[in-house]
Amino acid sequence: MALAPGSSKRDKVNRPAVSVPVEALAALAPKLRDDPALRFDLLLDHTAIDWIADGRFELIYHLYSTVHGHHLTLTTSVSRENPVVPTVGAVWPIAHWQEREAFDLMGVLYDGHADLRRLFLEDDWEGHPLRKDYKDDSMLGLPK
Amino acid sequence: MSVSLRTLNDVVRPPTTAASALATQEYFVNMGPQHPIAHGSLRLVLRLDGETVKEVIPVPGFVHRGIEKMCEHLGPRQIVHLTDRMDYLSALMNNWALAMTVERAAGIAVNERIETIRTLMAELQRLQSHVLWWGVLGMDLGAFTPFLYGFREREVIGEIFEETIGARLTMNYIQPGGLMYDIHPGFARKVKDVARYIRPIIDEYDTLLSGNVILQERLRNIGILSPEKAVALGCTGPVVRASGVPYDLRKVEPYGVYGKAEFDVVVGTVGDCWDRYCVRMEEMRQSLRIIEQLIDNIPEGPHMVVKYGARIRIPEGIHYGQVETARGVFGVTIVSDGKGEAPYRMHFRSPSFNNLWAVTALAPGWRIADLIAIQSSLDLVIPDIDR
Amino acid sequence: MALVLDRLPGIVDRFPGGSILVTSIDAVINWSRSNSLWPLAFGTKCCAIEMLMATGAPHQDMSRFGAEVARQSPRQADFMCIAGAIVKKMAPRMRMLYEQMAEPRYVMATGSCAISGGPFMYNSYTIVRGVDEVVPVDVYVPGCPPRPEAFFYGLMTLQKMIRQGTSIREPGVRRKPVMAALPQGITMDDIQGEMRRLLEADNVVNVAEEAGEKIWTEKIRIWMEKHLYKP
Amino acid sequence: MMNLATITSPMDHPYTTTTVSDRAADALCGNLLLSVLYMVIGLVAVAGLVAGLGVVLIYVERKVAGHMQARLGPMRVGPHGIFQTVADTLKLMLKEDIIPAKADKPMHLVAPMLAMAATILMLAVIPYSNNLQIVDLNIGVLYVTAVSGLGVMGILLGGWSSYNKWSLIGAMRAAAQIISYEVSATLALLAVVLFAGTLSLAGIVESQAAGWWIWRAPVVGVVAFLIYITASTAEINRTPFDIPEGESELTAGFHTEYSGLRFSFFFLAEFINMFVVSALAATLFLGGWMPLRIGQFEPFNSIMGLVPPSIWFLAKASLVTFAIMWFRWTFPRLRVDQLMRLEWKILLPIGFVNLALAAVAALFGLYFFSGP
Repeated sequence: MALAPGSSKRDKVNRPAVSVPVEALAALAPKLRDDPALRFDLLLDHTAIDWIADGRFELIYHLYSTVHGHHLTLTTSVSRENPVVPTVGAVWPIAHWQEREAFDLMGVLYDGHADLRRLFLEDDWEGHPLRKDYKDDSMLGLPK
Repeated sequence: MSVSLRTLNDVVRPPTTAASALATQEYFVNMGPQHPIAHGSLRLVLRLDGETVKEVIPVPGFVHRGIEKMCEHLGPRQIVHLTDRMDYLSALMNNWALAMTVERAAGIAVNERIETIRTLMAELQRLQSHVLWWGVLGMDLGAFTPFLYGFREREVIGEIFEETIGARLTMNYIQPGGLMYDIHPGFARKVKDVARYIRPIIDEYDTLLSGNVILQERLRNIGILSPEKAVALGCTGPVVRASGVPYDLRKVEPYGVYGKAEFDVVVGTVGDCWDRYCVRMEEMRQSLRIIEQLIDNIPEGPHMVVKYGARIRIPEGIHYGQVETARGVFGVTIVSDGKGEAPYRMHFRSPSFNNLWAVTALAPGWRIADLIAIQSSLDLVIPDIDR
Repeated sequence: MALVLDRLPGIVDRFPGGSILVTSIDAVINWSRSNSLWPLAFGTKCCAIEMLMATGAPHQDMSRFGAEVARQSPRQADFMCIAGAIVKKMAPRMRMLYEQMAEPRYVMATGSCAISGGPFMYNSYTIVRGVDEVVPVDVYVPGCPPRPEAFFYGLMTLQKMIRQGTSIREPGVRRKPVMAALPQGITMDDIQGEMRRLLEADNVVNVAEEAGEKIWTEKIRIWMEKHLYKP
Repeated sequence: MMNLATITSPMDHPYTTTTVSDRAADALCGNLLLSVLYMVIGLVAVAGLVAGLGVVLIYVERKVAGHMQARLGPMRVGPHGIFQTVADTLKLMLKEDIIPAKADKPMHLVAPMLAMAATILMLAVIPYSNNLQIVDLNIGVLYVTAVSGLGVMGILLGGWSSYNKWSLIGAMRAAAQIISYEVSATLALLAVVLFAGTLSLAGIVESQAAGWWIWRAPVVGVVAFLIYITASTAEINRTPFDIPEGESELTAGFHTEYSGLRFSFFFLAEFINMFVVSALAATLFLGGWMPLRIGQFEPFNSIMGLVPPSIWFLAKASLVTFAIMWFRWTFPRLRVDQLMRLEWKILLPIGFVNLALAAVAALFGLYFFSGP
């Protein structure tokens, strides 16, 4: 908590979880990795949730320390209108591709990402399919 | 703010002309999506200088079916069958990851019998997956015969699944709250027979392929992945263990009945392709060890603790669960808004997706043939990358 | 070689008894073609393990049929075994591979993903619901994934079809597809028609409306036109 | 046929090689019609031999592979699938022949012919039996090494003209590999030439009447044989040296863009090359059509002499062919730089030393069964 001002405990997560403001993320990430007491060196997973009712994206970083063997779930929120987040690719290189996936499917923009392009879909795909308001004529709903 | 979007065309720049008469010109080559090394459909754009690989640009997505979107419309029981179709070689372990996460979220306590059978099945599948990997590695390196030998043993293990589950590949067996079917009375005897059969077979594999000079030349000191790099690149499973990081969920945070079984975490020392090969070979033996310990004392009890067809409500919040599949950590993130059965958002952390990117760090500087060895030693399943 | 054969009936039919010659040559040609089916392994997903690998393995042994010579180059393959889901990104590539194959070429769609989209039919934004919207399919082998036995039944159905058919075909003209695991004579059209009738009769769902007047077919067509590589 | 026991000296040797070309030449002096007949017979025989050999070898390869891999191999077409390759050949002949739009058309058409021609030309000089040889050149060994180099032209042209990067990589690999390994193969052949004192293949076979060079020449014979087998396995692109068409790396290598008949030419050439290599190994090291003889142990020798020479030749060639097939289904593939290292740093030095030793041995007559 002391590492990032404005952070708070994220409730309703089945693991230790902290919610930080998006501005603090870039400074916090290297500390999480390098602090001798923390040493979160493995970014297990990164993804985004589209809370369309609140008008925000919630980003999740599942961290793990292979040194100490503890977990942390880091979350942060950005607005849906301007979803720009600093990249953590410099701290955890795997974030490079996990962020590309989140960009491709959710449309989160990563500031400072060197190679931000579509990962799974074609470059000329329209829209970001995992957003809740995504519409595609070729999608077929389940029959009632 | 400096967010610049790029396309593949920006990355694959046309080759520049040679700087001098003696310099060689680089060129781009597409490996895949339909290429024998792809093991499915993965596209690797290679920047080559003669035979030497300068850069690898993986382009996944040729089997991206949008499973995560589909999950937002399905209940937990229905999602189980989609997890089969990601890493189909670890189908049971994927089932388990989802079942475990749902159970922990919904507060369902499963009995010892279910956990033991799950563990047994998972280990059998790990064995099957590694056997298949061994064969495919042989084929990738040009020895076709190991491929067929590997499949011979895969069928032997597959018979157990067929008898118990009825499916050969997509199992849909481990359900939230228990198992689809109970095991049959001859299960224990059958598994013991297979374990007794497989053990000398793994030694036979060693004599057939491991001792071969050409194989060792092709694998030793190729694609060395240091422990720091492996962790930074998010590698898990045998890949990170071969680099010397003893990160095995079965030991680190035991689930199922792994806590009761005695087995060793196999770690490598160098982190090259040969270590990844040896780690998997030894893991087969460790899997056999676990199976042999557990098979004799499967406790009694029902095979399903939740009434079949009952709705499983996942409480509001973010639920994360993970298991160790044959390829690494398979994580499930269920985001529930507390309304209805279908999750609000579902995300899978697939081991192949995270292991794939090691290729971009390992292959540059090596030859095309080494790229094949490196990719084969990572043991990728493409639908697991694409989801 | 193929060029000469295409003109063969025109020359021979003028002579009395010419058809006997053509039929007996046909028999030999069909025998050779049906017994030498080299697959182009087009595996994308789980079916690839069962269809292209397990069938070649000792337990099932595809080599008994002479079909173990899996070619990686489409130029040398005889039939394309589509094993697994085809998504929009893959569809143009698959079409291209099909067009690179040399005549006579056959297509076998194995697994429900290839036949109809299978488990990914609904709510998927990338799936191609049936590869027959992209390439003409000769044999369908249903299953998820089909057992190797089903694959062999499909292979033998293909052999039977080749033997019954004439080797001299109009380009672009295809037989009605045959479902491998169904009795002879029942085609996909029958099944689709029956499904449509059933669903409409039950009034559970209006298929045409639900499917947006088959809008995805049109979508795929547009997608293919946009993305297919044209030399 | 005379009894072998009556041989007294190499001079009144019972085997007199009369080649097909000799007979044709003889006939040409006398009867024109007869000479034409001989030529037609020769042509038909070569065509039949090539087609038959290819079909049989491919069938055998698939069966051998099948049984080594715990399966059966072709079973459906004819009893035990013996007509499988017939069906394959027919089908390949009737398949559409595609020339890629951007391919270099003339070269694309010529390449498979060239590969095939090189192979067929090699068949001409092999002595199949004491009285069956197409032509007995007095520079037979030189001819073989020269003509086998033609095959690489076909591969190089095929890969170059296909307008496909994988084909080109495959062709470049093939060129580098074949040219390198030809050196070692030739060095191994030279050791035998030193002992036999002739370049004629028939002459080399006859020089082995007292014992095959593989063991008659002390140690150097075995070494030369091993070098020859290794180098020629590389020359014909078989596993573990099949990098030019390594399936998991280059899709199909230099013949990626070939279909139908032209592909079958490459396919056939590979298999007949395998036979040619085996036949040459049998001719040069294993006594060709000479029966197995043990020094002066006459009872044994006379029993061995009852077996017809052509059977001896076939048996030896088949044995070597089987060994090469065995390699294929056992070994992984070498990497391209390892391949070059094996040739230039291991095989070539050994080859040179071996040749020098062979020269010494031949000079001082240091070989077993030096003849009565």
